[in-house]
Amino acid sequence: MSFSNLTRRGLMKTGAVAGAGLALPTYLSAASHSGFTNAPQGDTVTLGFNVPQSGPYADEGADELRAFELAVEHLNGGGDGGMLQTFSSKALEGNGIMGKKVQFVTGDTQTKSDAARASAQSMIQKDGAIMISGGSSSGVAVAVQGLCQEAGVIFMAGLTHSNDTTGKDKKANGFRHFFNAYMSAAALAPVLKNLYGDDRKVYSLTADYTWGWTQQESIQAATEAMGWETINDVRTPLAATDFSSYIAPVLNSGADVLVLNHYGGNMVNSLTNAVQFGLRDKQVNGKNFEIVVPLYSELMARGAGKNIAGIVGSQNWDWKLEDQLGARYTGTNAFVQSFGTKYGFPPSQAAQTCYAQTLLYADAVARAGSFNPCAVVEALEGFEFDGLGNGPTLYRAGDHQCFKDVVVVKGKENPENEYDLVEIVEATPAEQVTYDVDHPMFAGGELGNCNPGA
Amino acid sequence: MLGLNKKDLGVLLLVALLAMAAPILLNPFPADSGMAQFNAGYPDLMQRFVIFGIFAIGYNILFGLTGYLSFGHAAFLGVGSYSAVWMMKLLSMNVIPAILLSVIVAGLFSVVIGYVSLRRSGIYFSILTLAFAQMSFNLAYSVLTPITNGETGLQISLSDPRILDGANAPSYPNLFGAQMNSAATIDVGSWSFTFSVGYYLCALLMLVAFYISIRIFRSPFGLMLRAVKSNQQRMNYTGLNTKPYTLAAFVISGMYAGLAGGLLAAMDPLAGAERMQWTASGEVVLMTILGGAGTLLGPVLGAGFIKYFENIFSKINDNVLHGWFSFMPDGIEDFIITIIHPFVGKGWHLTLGLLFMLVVIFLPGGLVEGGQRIGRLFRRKKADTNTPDGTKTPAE
Amino acid sequence: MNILEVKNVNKRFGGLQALGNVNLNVAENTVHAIIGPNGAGKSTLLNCLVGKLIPDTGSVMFDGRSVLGRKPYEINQMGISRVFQTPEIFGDLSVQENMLIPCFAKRDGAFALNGYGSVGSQRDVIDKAEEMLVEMKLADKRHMHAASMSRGDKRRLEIAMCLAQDPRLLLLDEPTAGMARADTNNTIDLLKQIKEERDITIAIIEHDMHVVFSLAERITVLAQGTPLVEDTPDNIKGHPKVREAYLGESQDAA
Amino acid sequence: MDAILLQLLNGLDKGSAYALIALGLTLIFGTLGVVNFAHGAIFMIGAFCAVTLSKIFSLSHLASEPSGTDFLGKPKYDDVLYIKEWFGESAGAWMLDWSVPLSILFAIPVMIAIGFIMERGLIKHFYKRPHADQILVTFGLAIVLQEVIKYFYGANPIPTAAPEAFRGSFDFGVLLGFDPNAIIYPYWRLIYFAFSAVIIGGVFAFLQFTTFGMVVRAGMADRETVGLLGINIDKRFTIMFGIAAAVAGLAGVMYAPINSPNYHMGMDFLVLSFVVVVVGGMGSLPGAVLAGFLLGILESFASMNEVKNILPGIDQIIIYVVAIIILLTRPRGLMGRKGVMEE
Repeated sequence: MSFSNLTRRGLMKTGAVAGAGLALPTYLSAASHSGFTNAPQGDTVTLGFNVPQSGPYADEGADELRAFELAVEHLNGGGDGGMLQTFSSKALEGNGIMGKKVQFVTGDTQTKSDAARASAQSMIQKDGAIMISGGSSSGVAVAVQGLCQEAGVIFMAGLTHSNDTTGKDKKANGFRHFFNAYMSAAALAPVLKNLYGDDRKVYSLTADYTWGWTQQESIQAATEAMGWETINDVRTPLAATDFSSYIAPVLNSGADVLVLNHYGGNMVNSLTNAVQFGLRDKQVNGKNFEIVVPLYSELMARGAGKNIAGIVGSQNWDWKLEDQLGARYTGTNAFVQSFGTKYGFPPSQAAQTCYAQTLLYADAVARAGSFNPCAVVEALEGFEFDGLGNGPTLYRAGDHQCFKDVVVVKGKENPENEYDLVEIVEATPAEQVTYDVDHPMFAGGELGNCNPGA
Repeated sequence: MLGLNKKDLGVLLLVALLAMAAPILLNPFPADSGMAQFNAGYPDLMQRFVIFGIFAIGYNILFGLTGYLSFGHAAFLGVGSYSAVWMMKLLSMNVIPAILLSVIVAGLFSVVIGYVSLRRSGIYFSILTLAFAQMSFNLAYSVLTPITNGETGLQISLSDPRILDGANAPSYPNLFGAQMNSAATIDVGSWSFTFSVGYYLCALLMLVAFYISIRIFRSPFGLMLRAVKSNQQRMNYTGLNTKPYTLAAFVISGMYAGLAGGLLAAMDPLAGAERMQWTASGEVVLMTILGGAGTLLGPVLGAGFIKYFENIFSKINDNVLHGWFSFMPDGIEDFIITIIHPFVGKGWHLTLGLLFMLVVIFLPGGLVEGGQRIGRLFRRKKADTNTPDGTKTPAE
Repeated sequence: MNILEVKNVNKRFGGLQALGNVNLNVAENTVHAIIGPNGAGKSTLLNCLVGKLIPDTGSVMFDGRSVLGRKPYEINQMGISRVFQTPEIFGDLSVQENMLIPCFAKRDGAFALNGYGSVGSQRDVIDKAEEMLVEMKLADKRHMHAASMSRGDKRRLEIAMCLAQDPRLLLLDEPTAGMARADTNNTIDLLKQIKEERDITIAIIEHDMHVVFSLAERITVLAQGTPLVEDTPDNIKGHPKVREAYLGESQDAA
Repeated sequence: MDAILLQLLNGLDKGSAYALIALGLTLIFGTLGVVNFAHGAIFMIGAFCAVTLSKIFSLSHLASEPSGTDFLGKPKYDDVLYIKEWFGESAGAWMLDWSVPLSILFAIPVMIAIGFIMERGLIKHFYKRPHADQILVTFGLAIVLQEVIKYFYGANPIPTAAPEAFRGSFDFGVLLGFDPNAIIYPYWRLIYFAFSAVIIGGVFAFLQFTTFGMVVRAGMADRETVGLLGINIDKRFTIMFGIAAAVAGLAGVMYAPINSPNYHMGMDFLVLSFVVVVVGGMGSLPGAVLAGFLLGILESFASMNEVKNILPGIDQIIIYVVAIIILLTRPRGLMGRKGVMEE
């Protein structure tokens, strides 16, 4: 072999290091003594922010990361404090978490379960992260949530909308602030009835994977309950980029509403195609043809451009909430102010969720007086809070899902700039979107017991 | 020894030594230093190094020896993972049946796909394998969700039957009770080294896989595979049937992929459909070419290279950069960070792409050739110092 | 005793009759040359013998067994080896490895999953290959990259590889095409030597009359896909039909 | 009947995108013998030419007087477009509206230049290298190109609208004697189809009827012989690379209004276009076009509900199923030549 020289050098070096290892007194690391994984040592605590940095959701990931950085700054006493000022719990003092300065590491989920888990593993195993947060798809959220459960750290989900995250795949160490498909449907149904009447025929296109199905199921159940009829539901491949062949038959199907259960690039393309085919200009059954996109983000609206005008959808939060709907949504303006000042544009709903999740975690630790995941879980379960921009909110103990008002939005006809693409139609109160823990759409999983790890 | 000649035995021992000492070698920087960012000696990444090493070693038996460029090997990896997770759901958390089944199922799968695809050669073969793998991925993501759990990926859950496991059996993949995620951390001064059960199991299997691959390379069978690459016409007119040779190579590499998939699931009980996507198939092609196709060590090096970038470079954010360069005056610090920024963190793909190009432009034989050049450089230096009159040999 | 018997073979490509009623008998332990102008169907006939093409009608018997419908590798295992017009060797492998492959094919048959023992441990095969290398004066090039050898050496290696299988019938397709005079003479000497030392039948397709008349014991002349004459070299030389159909025209062809 | 015709239109439309990309890919392969994994990225850059031109037209400066307050309560200044200041209100608005068609003029020199630089700077050195090396280096290039685009434009799709006049759809069926509303098709997609037909026809005519094309076709058939004739085939091949890049780039420009461009759209099309090229037969131009339309049409038919009800999920895999069937029944694709890319 031609590297014989290198080999010998390598051997000697290895030998020396191994020898040193044997000669020095060794001890097992502190983690195994404290009773839980990655107990913070010294005067810092490390959080792991795992967001998509490559792939189609990279911009959403970037926005999440901005929010995380802002939250860390506020926790450590920097900046204007943001929603710490308005948060109903006052356990946080701006001196880090329990006096330990907050540090963070970042990673790239690539919006793939495997890569997301690898990235989270490295945060847990290498960087000593005690909490993982972020992400922008349900597949990733469920995968990372499962990992955190096994590893014994807390997972504070980022943007994940599938019922499964806190349904059949729920885990004791995982918490979701974001709303879900059932809530979208429950919030949208009454608004849709007001806008479009109670006699409508729905044709839906659904992304052919778990999230798409749960959203379609939820929307169908909610709209049929108020008298609408679902005449067809067509599954579309995830890899599809051109939806013309799915859109073209819609007009002659007798339907007068098209529901697009797509997210990200899929939704941008399917909506663009639907508008191209002139669906929005048509009259069917004597009514205007309407398009509904149950979940869309600000970035998707931006990608769809003018096509988003007039499209009804739901959101977890919007930066104009407090201005338009009043003090119930206090915290919104404080957050928008500090985010806007730092970055120059208003935050997205993904940013707000990530910011809130970080604060909620820190607060739970402070209230529990311990970083032990089981203590944190106990502090978060059944926690009622306010002042994080969503109005009064409950972290339900039974499934670790947040219950709060859902915002119904509509694409603006004449947006002033690229951050002001939607207008708020109304906020559906939390009671209307609440469901039982054992609701059939969420059945099948067990929360299990909290796992503190080591 | 072991039926290998001295040179191969040397390579095997070198790899064994590196693999065994990896938890130390890959953590060269003290845990709290700024350079700790570059440490790769944590269980998950080390496991990925050796698992993807296995994948690439197997792929190299097909591509490196016969020259058949398969664009669908990720399908076998995925199938291996699904079989392993199902085994852990139904039978036992012990990883042995899981890994065995994953190898067998991937083997069967590759017999079928190989048999059909090998009816064609060249790019037509590549596209056939690609088509099969993409079909597997698309179906696994959507229609086959009852088997694969689609987007979310197949996971183990508390309610799984696990008929062989008793009430007190560990709830995590284990080898007769030794859990894959159990590890001992040893602190030496400010260095910290983690030795995990899972990694050593993977490393051991990688060594076995590597050993088998050396035996195949040096065997008459390996010679025939190289002959396939060189001249199929001559093979046919020398009384040799190329079809079973290529099929055997295809199936062996498929089984390697299945082993890798099974191990991925054993280390981390989740099987996601993305493992079967064409990008994943492309990744192993890149690993093999990048390291040096047809060489023994190349694929392992290539696998390590790509996984290192994916996991280490992607985590370098601006905060980390500021940490490194904080000793500099503000203006210069910001300037340097502005320059580095596009290449690290979310820009890790850019760096990877540039490195692909640089390696293939300047090192046509892959990383192994780079190693050989450095080796030659060392030898020449030594020779120079040995020349009595000290005259330098002119550069080539 | 005929080792190869071709009876009434016809082959059409679309509208073109490439072979029409070809009959050919090659006696054992002779050198039999097949000559004919370009397009006479020599290569088509050869391809029908080795399994690359299947005749539309007729039969091809080798040693009493039909070769029709068999794959090239099966026919080779029956005892027919073929040397190509441009040497077909394993260019990426060393000369020694090139030699080893036919030796393994001889010992292990068309396929053997012999993936565990190393090549170096198979003494019988190594020895056999070495013997051939020495015999064919290629031993000093043992470790050379086969592709980097001279054309003459490549030809020599290819013939050596064929002989290593101890074939009963050696088919040569214009073995001296494109060679310089000296190399051609070397090849003639080599083939003569082979003939003397072994029990082997050689069938040769050739353009070069010098080669044909130096080697052949019998000659078949092919024109427009049909055998014109079959006779000894001396008789062929003076045959009027041959002159008309072939030699007369071959001035510009050769 | 009208449903089938509608899907046929969709198929032709999709097929024309596939065919345009595959055409360049197979042209490069046929002339240069290079497997170009960066071809998808070239298509993507074409689409971003349209984005870039509309960004250039949208360059602006802030008005001197504030018009209100922004979301943080600070004074807000409106953007004033340079283009409207320079060319007047209506001409400026027209240019902005027509930025996609105008991008064609912008894209042709840009794409040809990119093609030249790629070929002279990189690909040239890989003619004699194994296909595996070509794949690795062009794949690396594809990653670099898309990351550069991502760095400047972000990962989010960027809406790029067609001119106002072509935005809607019209009743195509009435022209063919169907009932009103039976076949409604967007203007821009019909334009795309017509545009593709013109480009494809142009490329074929160019290769068929010019001396340049004749030499290139001869070179595709037998490079060495043409080289022996003393014709500088390399220079012509460089030009062919530029043309291939321009074709893919124009396909991208015109595609921008159909689906908002994003940085990874090239990768989405890469695998598909390779399947198209191979199904058509490596190095065969008519094969690539035929396979493009065939796969586009079959894909559209597979997504019809009537088909999906019988074979669930068929639209997920139709392309690959067809590719497998064709490659198994026709060893070299629809129109491939023997001996190309088989070693």
